[in-house]
Amino acid sequence: MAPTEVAETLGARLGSRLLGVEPFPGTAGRVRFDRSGALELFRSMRDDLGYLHLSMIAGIDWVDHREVVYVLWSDTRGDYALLSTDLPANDAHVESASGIWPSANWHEREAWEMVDITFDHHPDLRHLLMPEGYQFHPLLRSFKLHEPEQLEVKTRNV
Amino acid sequence: MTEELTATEKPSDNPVLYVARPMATAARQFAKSLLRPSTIVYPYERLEDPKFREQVQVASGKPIGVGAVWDNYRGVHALNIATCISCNLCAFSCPDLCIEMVTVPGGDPKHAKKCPEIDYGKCSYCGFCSDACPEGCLTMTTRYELSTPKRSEMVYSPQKLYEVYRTKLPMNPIRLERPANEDSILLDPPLCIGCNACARDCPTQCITMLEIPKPTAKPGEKLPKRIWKEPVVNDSDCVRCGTCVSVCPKECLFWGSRR
Amino acid sequence: MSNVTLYSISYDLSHAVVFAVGSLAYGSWRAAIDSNAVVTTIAVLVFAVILLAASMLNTIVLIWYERKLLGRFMDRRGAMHVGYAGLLQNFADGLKLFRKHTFAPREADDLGFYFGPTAYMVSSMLIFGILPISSGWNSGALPLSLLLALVIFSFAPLFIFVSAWSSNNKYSLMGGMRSAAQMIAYEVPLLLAVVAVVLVAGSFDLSTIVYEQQNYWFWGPLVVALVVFVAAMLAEMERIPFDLPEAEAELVEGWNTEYGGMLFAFFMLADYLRALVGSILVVLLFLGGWTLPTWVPSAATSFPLAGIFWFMVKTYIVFGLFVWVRASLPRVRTDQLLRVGWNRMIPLALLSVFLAALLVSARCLPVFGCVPSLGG
Amino acid sequence: MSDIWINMGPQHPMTHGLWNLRVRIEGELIRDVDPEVGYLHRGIEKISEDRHYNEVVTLMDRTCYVAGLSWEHLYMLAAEQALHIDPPERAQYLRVLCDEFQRIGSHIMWYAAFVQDIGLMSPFLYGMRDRDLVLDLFQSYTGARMTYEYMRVGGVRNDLPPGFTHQARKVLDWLTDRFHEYDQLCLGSTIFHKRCDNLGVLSGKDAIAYGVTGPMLRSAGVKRDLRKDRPYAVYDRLEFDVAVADGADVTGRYLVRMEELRQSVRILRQVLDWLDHHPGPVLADRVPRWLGAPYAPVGQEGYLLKRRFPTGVGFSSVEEPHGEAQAYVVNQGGEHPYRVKFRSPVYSNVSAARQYLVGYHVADIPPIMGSVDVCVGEVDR
Repeated sequence: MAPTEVAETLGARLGSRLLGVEPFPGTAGRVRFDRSGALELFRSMRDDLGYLHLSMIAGIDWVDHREVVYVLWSDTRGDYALLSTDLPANDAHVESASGIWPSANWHEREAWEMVDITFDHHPDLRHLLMPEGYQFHPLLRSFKLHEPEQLEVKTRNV
Repeated sequence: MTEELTATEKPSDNPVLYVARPMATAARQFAKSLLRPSTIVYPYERLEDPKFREQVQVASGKPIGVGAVWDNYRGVHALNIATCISCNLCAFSCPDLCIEMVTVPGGDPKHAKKCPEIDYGKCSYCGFCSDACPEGCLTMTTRYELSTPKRSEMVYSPQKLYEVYRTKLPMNPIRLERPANEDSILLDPPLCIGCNACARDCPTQCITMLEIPKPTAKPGEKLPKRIWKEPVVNDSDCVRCGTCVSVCPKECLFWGSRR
Repeated sequence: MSNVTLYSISYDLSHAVVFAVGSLAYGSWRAAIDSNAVVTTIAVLVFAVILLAASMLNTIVLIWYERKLLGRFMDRRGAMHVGYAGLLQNFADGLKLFRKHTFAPREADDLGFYFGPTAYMVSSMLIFGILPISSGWNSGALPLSLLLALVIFSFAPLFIFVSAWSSNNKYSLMGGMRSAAQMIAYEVPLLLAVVAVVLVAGSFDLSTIVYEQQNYWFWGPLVVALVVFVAAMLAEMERIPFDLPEAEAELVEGWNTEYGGMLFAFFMLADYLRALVGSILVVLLFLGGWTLPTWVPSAATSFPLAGIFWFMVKTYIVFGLFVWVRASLPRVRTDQLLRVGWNRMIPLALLSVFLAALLVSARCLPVFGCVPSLGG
Repeated sequence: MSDIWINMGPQHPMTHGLWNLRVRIEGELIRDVDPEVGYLHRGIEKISEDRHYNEVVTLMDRTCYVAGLSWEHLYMLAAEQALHIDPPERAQYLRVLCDEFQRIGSHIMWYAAFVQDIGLMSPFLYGMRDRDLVLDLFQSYTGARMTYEYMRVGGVRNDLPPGFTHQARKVLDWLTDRFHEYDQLCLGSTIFHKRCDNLGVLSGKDAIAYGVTGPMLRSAGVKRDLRKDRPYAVYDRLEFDVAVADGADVTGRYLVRMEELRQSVRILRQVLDWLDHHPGPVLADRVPRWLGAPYAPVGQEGYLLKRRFPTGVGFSSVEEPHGEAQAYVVNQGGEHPYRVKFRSPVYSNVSAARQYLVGYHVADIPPIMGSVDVCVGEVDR
């Protein structure tokens, strides 16, 4: 499916909140959207375009802003689609996709703890790979390797 | 479902046969291994020993890997100190930063001879260093036994690596070819001050300082204070270690393509 | 040699010692030392020590035997480094465990924690006092020795459960519960299978049961009972495929998760003691004990201690079968195990009792004496 | 009886690695589960940002210790896309060779661990024995048994040693016989079917919703294999079938993996034939100097500023033995990747644990989790 077709289908639903569809080699395109239209876009991707499979959510820290990249797969179309949205660094939050694709749950937890992106209405936003009470976000560019970190780990009795 | 999958044996409904099949398989294996089990009695038998490999193959009638299985093995390094040119490339290419260049006796008085010292506590045996070595003096051998009671003994000094070299263990024969379009060291002439640092530190002595004509100062213009020499790099001798680039005080040497 | 018993040997031994000691003493001391009561007491002690040493030695050799066999089943060698072919490996392991510090978890109940393994070990060893090894080689003719052996054998779930509960660990507790449920479920078919043997042999005395097999071994007429007995015995011994109480995949090590050092060694040894007892019982009840078929040349049975030799050979072969099963079958699940126990094993065991009763009342047992492979 | 939470892990025989499965049980029944991961988190994505493009290879082998070459391939595809480099054809065939041998190694390793989970003892050793032959092959051309460091941006490090293809065919013949033995020990046993049939059922719809991929998804009848659906390297030139089963249970996953082993053998025979007759270069010659390999000096970012390098974003996905792995590499023109993100298939498969564990017995946890083929290095990265 060409990026233009995706753009037409999504544009009808999202209007100006769709910022554009760029071609991306090996996929159906890279959909750039405004975070206010996130839920609607997700629903449209799943229901209208048949992207039932959310493979990955990657958070990227661009220092001045942050980016979330969603990778979707559609069995019926047999190709990938990338969604990406830019978030301001001081107010990085976006609607959670875990209501649409349950697989988003862990990916969003990881993006939250690694790149400090908050996912609104996430059912269970807590640490996944890092210990509980960890106060840093390791995949931010400001987190330098080779620096001693202060780490306080809470223990839990079960 | 693919055809092969449907053809997979469906177990029959006879419950006695059910337990009998795996037990028969185990018994067959038992009979086979009565003579010679497949295990290798490690401290006494060694995989890298070609004599032993033939023995196993004959005894159990099964392939034990390819013939040249140990030739490419990446184990402990061997260093030929005599041919080392102190180019630092091994230390540069080490992803784990486990190589440190230490001074060894035998250099000329002007610049000390430095050879790699490898900390096997950190080494990941990736082989980038031996791939990088332009002279082939740092290679990897088939030696893999490193255990020692002291952590400090995991650090192999150049002399110790030379001892490994002298044992004449089989060495990794693979030598990478240089990329065809390798970059060269280029000079940004206006920045150079002719300080000779690059030529002094070049491990292959491929940089020569050539005199350049001193320009005549125009009136009102002040000539830069410098030595009127410029480095010229002999590309065929250069090993592309980048020492000159890193010692250049004015950052006037850089990587680039001559084309 | 046939009228020499283990007890008579130890009695003679202690009598000689007491006589030698007594001859050095004077007067009333001499009479006190030389009395029958003292000799009997010492004889019992000597007997116990011999039994202890023999059974422990056998157990350790059994562990070695299993390791070697399993090794070959798995295409490897098993223990091979300490001693010839690794024979001393288990002694080395035992020494290591013996030297280890024994400790209990802080929250554990100390009394139960230490009592459990000890009692388990002791109860398993007790059985050896009852089992006849060769004609006359037992503690003496007990008319109900089979029953007594099985009673002692079935103490185990209690001790396992005590040690599991008192170690205050969730895995241990689950293992203990499974163990109790499993052993109780399989106790019933085990006993019913034994009833079939008793019906045919007409006695509860193990020696008599073996004598009854002079003409034909019981596995022929009682093949159903044999199957039930072996399956139930596997469950009682907690070996794969019925090793759920210590299923290491999900319960770490089951009821002995919290044990280390010598207490763990107790469990380990007692497990193999019970495995030895199980194999011995199979040999005694179904495979003719120390007797050999009549078509075997007499040279094979005429050398000294031939009875014990052939008895041990049979026992080790039976245990080898258990090892074979262990090497080739996966573990079953608790509910499946119990369902098989109550729904399949007990009807089968009842069937075997019925068949045995039929054979006895129809007087067709001597037929089996004509089949040479049965040992007639 | 009241419920209790038990921690299965981080040190537990079931886990095959370092992770913790918290299970709420009522008697022997599972009421709820909560997987906890992160015990093996090494920050591979972060470390990659401080390394040259080629040096990331050393991390890829350690991402998944049973499928190192598949992960190297995954990273290389993404990095090459980001850096605009095309590997030569022979290198692509060699990569497929690595991938498929790695799949065989990984699946045999899975078989060995899985049978151990259901209490079968000897096949564990058989599996390890047979996998060793594959490792021998790897060693003969990569130089290591587990941490291969074989692929480079723009190709692979070296070509095959002489006599390799002959020996590889011998190994494949030997393995094909062994696969039959494996089936005899598992499928031929009643107890195996009692343990594994209708166990850990995860329907295709749920599997897709939870992002489950690989043999777990194919066992639910969903015919999805990236090698067919979105061929990378040279998979579009090779003939093979996608293995699917219809049980969506543990037995189904067993069948799928066993069939994949046979299909891998089929692919490998084609690849070996091709490699015999098509010699050629294995490393692209137009690789930029600064990543062209092992030469680049660390810590001299200065010289890069003087030149303009193309920037780019690479996205790749590979059908790894465990499922579908993805990589996202951002190249900002520096000598290190700006951001590297990996998607591990096991990560998603484990995150759906509640869907396929609740309602079964405690004793079912090892076979079910075993059939998932958890590789913790991959989950935590």
